[in-house]
Amino acid sequence: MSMEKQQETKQNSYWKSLDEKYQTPEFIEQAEKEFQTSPLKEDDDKSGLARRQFMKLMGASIALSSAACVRRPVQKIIPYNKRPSEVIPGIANYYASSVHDGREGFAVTVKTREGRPLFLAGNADYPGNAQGLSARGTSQLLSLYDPDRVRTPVINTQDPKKRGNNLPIPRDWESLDKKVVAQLAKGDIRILTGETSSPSLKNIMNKFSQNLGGQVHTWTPVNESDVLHAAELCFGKSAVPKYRYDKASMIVSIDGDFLGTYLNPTESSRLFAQNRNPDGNMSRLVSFQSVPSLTSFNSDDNWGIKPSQQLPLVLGLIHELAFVQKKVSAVGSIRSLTADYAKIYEDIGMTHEQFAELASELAQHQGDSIVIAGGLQTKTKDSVSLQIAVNYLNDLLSNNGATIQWSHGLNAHESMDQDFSDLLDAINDGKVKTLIINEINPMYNLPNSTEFKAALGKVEMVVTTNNWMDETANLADLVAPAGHAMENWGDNEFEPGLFTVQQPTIQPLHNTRSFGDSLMVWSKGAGKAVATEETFYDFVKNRWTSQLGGEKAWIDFLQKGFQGQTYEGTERSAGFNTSALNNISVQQTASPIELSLYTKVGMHDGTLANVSWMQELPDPVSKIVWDNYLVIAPSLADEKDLRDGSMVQVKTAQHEMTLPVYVSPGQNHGSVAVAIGYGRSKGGEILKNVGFNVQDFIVTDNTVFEHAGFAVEINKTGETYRLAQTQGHHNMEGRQLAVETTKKEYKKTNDIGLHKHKIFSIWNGHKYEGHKWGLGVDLNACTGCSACMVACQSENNIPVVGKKYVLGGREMHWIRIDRYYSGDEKKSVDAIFQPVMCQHCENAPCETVCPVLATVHSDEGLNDMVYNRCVGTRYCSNNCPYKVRRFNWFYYDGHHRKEPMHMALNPDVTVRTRGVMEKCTFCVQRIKEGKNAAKDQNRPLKDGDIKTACQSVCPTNAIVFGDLNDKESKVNKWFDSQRNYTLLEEFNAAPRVRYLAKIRNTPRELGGGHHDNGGHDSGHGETDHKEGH
Amino acid sequence: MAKRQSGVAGIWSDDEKILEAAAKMRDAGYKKFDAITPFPVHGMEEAVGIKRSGIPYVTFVAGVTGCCLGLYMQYWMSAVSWPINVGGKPMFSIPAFIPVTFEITILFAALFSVGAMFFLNGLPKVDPPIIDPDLTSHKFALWVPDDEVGYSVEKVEAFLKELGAEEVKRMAEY
Amino acid sequence: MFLVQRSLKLIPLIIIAMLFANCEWGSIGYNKGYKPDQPIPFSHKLHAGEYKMACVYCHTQVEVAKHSAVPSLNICMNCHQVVGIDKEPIKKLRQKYFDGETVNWVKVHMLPDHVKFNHKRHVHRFSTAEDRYPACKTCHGEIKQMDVVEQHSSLSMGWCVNCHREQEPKGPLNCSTCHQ
Amino acid sequence: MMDRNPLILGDKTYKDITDDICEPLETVPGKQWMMMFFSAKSLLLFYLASVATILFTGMGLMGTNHPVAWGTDIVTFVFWIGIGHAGTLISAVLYLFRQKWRTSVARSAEAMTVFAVMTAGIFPLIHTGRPWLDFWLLPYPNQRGPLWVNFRSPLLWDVFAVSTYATVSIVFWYVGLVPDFATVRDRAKNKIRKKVYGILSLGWRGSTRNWSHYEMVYLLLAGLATPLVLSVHTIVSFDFAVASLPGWHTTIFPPYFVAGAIFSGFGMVVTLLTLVRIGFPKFKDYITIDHMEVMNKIIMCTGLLVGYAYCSELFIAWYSGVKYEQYAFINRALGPYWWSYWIMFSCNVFIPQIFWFRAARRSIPIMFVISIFVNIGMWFERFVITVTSLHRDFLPSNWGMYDWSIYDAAILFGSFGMFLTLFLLYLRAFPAISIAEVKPVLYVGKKKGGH
Repeated sequence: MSMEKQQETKQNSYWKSLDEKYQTPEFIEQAEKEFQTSPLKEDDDKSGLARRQFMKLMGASIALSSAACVRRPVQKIIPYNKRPSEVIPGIANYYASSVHDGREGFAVTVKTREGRPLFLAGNADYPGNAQGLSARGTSQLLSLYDPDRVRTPVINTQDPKKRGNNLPIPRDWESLDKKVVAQLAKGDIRILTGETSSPSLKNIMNKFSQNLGGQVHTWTPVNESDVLHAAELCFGKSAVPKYRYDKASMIVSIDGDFLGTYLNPTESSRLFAQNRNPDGNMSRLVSFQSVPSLTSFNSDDNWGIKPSQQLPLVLGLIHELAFVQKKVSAVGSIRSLTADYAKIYEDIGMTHEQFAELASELAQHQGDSIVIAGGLQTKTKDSVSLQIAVNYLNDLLSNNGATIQWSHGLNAHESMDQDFSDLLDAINDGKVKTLIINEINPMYNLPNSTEFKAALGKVEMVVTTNNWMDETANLADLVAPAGHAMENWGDNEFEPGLFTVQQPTIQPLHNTRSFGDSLMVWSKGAGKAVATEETFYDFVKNRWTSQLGGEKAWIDFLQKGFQGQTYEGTERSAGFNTSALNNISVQQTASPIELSLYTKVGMHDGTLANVSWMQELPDPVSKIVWDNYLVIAPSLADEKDLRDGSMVQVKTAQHEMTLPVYVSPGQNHGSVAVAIGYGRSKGGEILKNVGFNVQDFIVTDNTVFEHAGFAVEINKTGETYRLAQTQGHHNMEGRQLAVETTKKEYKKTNDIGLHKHKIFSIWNGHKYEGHKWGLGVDLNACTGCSACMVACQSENNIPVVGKKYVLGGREMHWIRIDRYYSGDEKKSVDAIFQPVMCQHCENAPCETVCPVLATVHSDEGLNDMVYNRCVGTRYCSNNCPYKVRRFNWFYYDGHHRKEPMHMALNPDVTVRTRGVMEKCTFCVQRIKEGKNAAKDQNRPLKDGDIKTACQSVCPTNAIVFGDLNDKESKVNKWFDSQRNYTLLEEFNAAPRVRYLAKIRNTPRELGGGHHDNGGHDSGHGETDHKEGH
Repeated sequence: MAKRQSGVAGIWSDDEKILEAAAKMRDAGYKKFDAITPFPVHGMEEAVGIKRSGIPYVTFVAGVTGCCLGLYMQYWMSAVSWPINVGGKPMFSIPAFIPVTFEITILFAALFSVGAMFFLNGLPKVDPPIIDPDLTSHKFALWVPDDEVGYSVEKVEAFLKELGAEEVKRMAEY
Repeated sequence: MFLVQRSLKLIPLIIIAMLFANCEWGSIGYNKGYKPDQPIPFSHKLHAGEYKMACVYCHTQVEVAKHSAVPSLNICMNCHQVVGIDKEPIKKLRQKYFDGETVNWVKVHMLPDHVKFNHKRHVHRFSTAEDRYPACKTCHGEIKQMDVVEQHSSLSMGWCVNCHREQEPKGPLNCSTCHQ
Repeated sequence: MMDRNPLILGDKTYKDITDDICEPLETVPGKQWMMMFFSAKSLLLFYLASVATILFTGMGLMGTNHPVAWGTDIVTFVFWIGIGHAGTLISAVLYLFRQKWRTSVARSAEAMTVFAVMTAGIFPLIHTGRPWLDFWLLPYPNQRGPLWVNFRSPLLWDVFAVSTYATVSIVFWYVGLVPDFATVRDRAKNKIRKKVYGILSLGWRGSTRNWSHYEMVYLLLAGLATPLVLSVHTIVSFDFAVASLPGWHTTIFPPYFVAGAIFSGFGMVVTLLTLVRIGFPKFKDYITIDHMEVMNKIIMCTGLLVGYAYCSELFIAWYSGVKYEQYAFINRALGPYWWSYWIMFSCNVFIPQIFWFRAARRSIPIMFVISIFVNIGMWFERFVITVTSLHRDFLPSNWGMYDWSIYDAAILFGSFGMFLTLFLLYLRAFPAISIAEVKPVLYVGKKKGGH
């Protein structure tokens, strides 16, 4: 392998040169061997049998080594040929970049070691997501290293008559390009692309279609067609607004799950949390949900509704506000419509007082409230009407322009179902000869009824850039893998005027080429070059150099990672066009039971289905992993005699299938829902046989594809199915665990109504003179988004165990998010999230019982876990009242890490072998790194120098870590807060983790309080799924 | 008692009779004779004239030693050699060290007692000569070694017969 | 006969005594004295000893990173572009370099993967920027006199810990100091 | 009462006793024994295969999981350790109390102790995640600093207690066997046999001086074994009582465990001795129905003690006012594992009450069945303590169920293979009744009664 040659050709960029040495897999391997030996070495032989052999040999070698001075096997050190100056083995480099998780775009900092990305966190300076990064964003890392990715360009050999029975043949780019170029000459080109926010790529795509005679269609399975249509009608401009939750004091969500899955949940969570300070300004969130979601669980009050009640509810609210309370003035013409729904509150179980109170609260907060609806759950027949009504309601409340920025909205929400339908029509009319599908998977995401497969058969050549041999790629003639975003150059504009750079942090692992590059090569081959530059990188760079004015500004852009600002001013009111109201019509008829499709926080539309972290991420709402299921209300379950895991026949007009049931409090009796994104059939090893494909329920006849409000029949089949749930019991049983109180109570008494215990010790205890680490968790800020879990998994090499073992109670997450319900589950419940990690107790019960001193205290108060000393008695786990310890029942990493997935392992954290206990270490490797950095710079450690992995991605800053001996540290202030409490204080393990109680901004009494100290027994025993086995 | 001697043995088949015989023998001034029985015959010790065994002293000393050693070992390992903060407990956590101290006490006492018994009884012996195989089953013997006071084979033989021995054996080595 | 019996009882005692006396505790099962042949017979005695090259000339990152790192080939080539190019081993080295390959050195000091040793910290503690050798010597021995590098210390945990205990300034004795 | 009934039936002489007891050692085993032996051995091989599979693949094959980190291994460990206690109790405690009837059953009970402790000892070893490193539990000088062990951990106490107990039990048993080995040696016709038993007997002679030291040591060992046997199960109970889990952290555990151990041990002794009586009809004269009756009385009595402990636990849980503790006990009785609690309660407390009837106490079939129930009940007692306490503890979010797998069943039943194989071999190789101890009580309760 000639390095010189490669250097010559690649000497085009400062950044790319970083990865010079990683051109070849051999080199990656070599670097691995030198610096991070264990997982690779021991994995020499991939088969399970060999692994067992290894154990035997290991046993033997122990015997030998104690007998005499036996030599160990020879290891090799393989130095660089020429070490790139930026790479110092053992020292991490950080790069600013950006990723899009399929729902939301993020500016990120990527940590790399020896040239391989290891950890993603939000770019703290970026005004959008800031440090926050969603679970899906973090897991982009694992998707980069996915062993099932397409590794070369592929030519499918297929019989045109029998599409689908094809054999992928790996080819080189030249032969693929030749085929494409020849085909492009025929014209009639269409590009079907997913949501893209890259101005450069858009530019290239548009030029490409202009130059070669084509058209670009933008479509993603989870899109905002309804919002765009409604905006067009209401404001004359198709746009998706940005909601400013930080400026809103009153938020009403009608299935708008802005904290979990709708629009930009991470940024929204951040903004939302900013205005939820119990000691200062605290907004109020009321949720009406047809599917329980993070938003409904974080709300101060919530009501279960049916999809068919969404629009009537908004109309009813308008009626109450404008015509009953007369707090706002609406156009009179609408009265005839709204009057029909004046009593909608009865249908959803509210009293008129409650409804009127809600309306008057909104009226009080004119200009600083938000009414939001959206997401798949609202895509009923009336979705556009709903959006118009919501827009109108916001307009009446003067929110448009104030808390809802229409002119400074969100980018990358441009795709429309109409656009796709247009494409489909064009294909069916025979107007499309070449179809280029860019990184979307319509074959999976569309129902059979769309007959997309048949349409593909009518296209002469289908080219796709998908990175997996997924459902769509299998039907394509050519697969031109575009590679992962972390391998490619690019730029993004997630918000108008706020640009981020996407710089690669690793050379492409496989023989892939970015979509931009492909378009440039093809257009050039066809003689109609879209750009003068050689590569897409040059194009991006030139574009930005000229835009920013010079090379230096470009380098600054790369270092900073973004350009521009978010809009902070107040917009002029958007000018609601009341004629849009004429488009409101209520077509959705109420049915006894209505089905909605929804997206889950982890799985979204299914694009990350092959990322095991996402499959094993407990859904924040249900805590179920590796599955989707029909969410039904407890009362419906009683009525139909269903329990978690009962199989039911679900029948709509469109489709019929059997699904397992999950009984969720907070669900309306007449509403059932099932998540999309599961039941994938092709595209990797992990996604196979996971969950159920429910895409066939979608109705694609309308302008906006219908996802919700289907009249549905549910019949018990009598079979059962095992759902793997990581939390088995959802009721606090009257214990003082996740503490909450109402704002009213808190303001009055200035405390959180904690039952305190007298605690004493018979001796003085150890002193911690130097550092004394502590961690605070603010339950009021935590939304349960689960980003911390994946960040922890990524940082600490935590294995994924699979559904079978989660069922057996063997999930490995070091930080888990406990979710408890309180209140009457048959009506509406309050949910509370509580992240629990190792509490690093000063009187650690686990340490006392370990016979071999494998877990002991450090002089900084850390509860050290020494994997190599552990013999695995598991006594520590028994004696841990928080049950935060995890045991390696098998040699997980030996099983699961296929090449190149082992490259995602953090070399600073030991990979645990089988038979040892592990747990949260407060990211001790980061503590040491922070202390080392301070020592190198000859300065004392500053508060904030050290951030744990969970803290570093938390969008709402719900976790803070620091030195308790530092009086000024933030964590010390939290520990002194009135809201602070210790989990199981009376146990006197003296944890170094403290929680800040949640404050609910609601006028009512809480359903099940911690402060009534017992008695509250709203049993949710029926859904003890984990226990059911 | 280790060295092998010649001597004379008389054999009985009834434990009560041999008990009487042994008493008479002692009364007759015999000092070093011994009884060989298949089971501990009640009263034989007095009859033969043996003092109470001294093993309890060994047991006591061993027990006390074990106790001190056990406690010291734990103290040294936990608080001196490498003091480690375990669960916020003092380095020298006396209550937690009691069980192991106790066990080591018992272990020392038991092993040293048995060791002392083996030592005092001269066990183990390799292939010792036997007077009669039935002496471990249903017969009883009085054994007079050659260093007995006023020992003479004939005299002892005669005396044993007089005492009612069913059989009298001369042993070259026992 | 009897003496034989008694001496039988001593056997276990003898075995235990032998265990203690035979091998020094720090070296059983460890690689002290390990001195493998290297693919290229690089001599520290020559480079560091006779030519008095500073350790950090080649081990460039030992002051800044936890790994000391075997130098990349371009560092060798700083001199061996011109020096000693007629010698067999150096020819081999140059061949490797120009072919874009590298040298597979045999690892002498092998720490298990669960031990995280930080060269930077130790180097700074035990030496000054002028001369790093005292720090190197502490663990690696008189490298300047070794033709072939051998493992000078046992590298057992006890060896590490005793230094942390006794050597001033004392090092931390937390488990997480080395295991994370 | 014991004086009225003879301890040994039939008109026996000392020689008859020797002949009777040595007979199994000197005859070719019958078909019945062979069949039992080979089934036990097959079970043992199955056990070894299961253990090997678990060792090579990982602890994950067993049912232990996140909340329930201790399962079948520990349950069965405590079960076997408990079984072991009756042997030492019969041989040591009853010796101290001068209970003469113990002589007929002491040997087998001690053998049972030794084998049960051996069987038990394997479980904590294979229950660890990395059994090949179990030797780290011993405080031996090492190259790690040296790094010692944590003497605060009940598991380490266990190491000392169980190994001391095993050592002392074996020594005690062996010391008792020495004169009997001499008997067998002297009867041996075969040279090899003579040699083997000669070595085992250590050259025992039987002089009064020997007997004098011997009896003193036996008394001392009995005196040492008695607190030891109590301490061992106390320390085993500390594994639970010292931990902080609701349902474990109780002061009643030491006496409760000891009572349970005696209870289960006698259950097992009765099971085995009824089988011995069937297998070796001649032993019926030595292990008489009176012996069995006495043991049944002890079972009934300790059953009541255990029942008292169960009730006391419930009462204290309620009285403590600690909601975690209260919940733990409500959960035991009414939670998802209610069945195990009620199996435990009925097998251990209710069923043995049949022994209030003299006819039941003296009926071999009834006592056999009940002793089996007692063993089942006692296994479930440990299951209840271990699993139901762990499966629902402080934070409801962690609650879960034990994930019972076929490997749990395999090693539970397989361990009986090991125990029975050893016991059956013992019956053929060792005098199953103490010859030297039985002879002095030959005339107890008989007319000739000279003692």
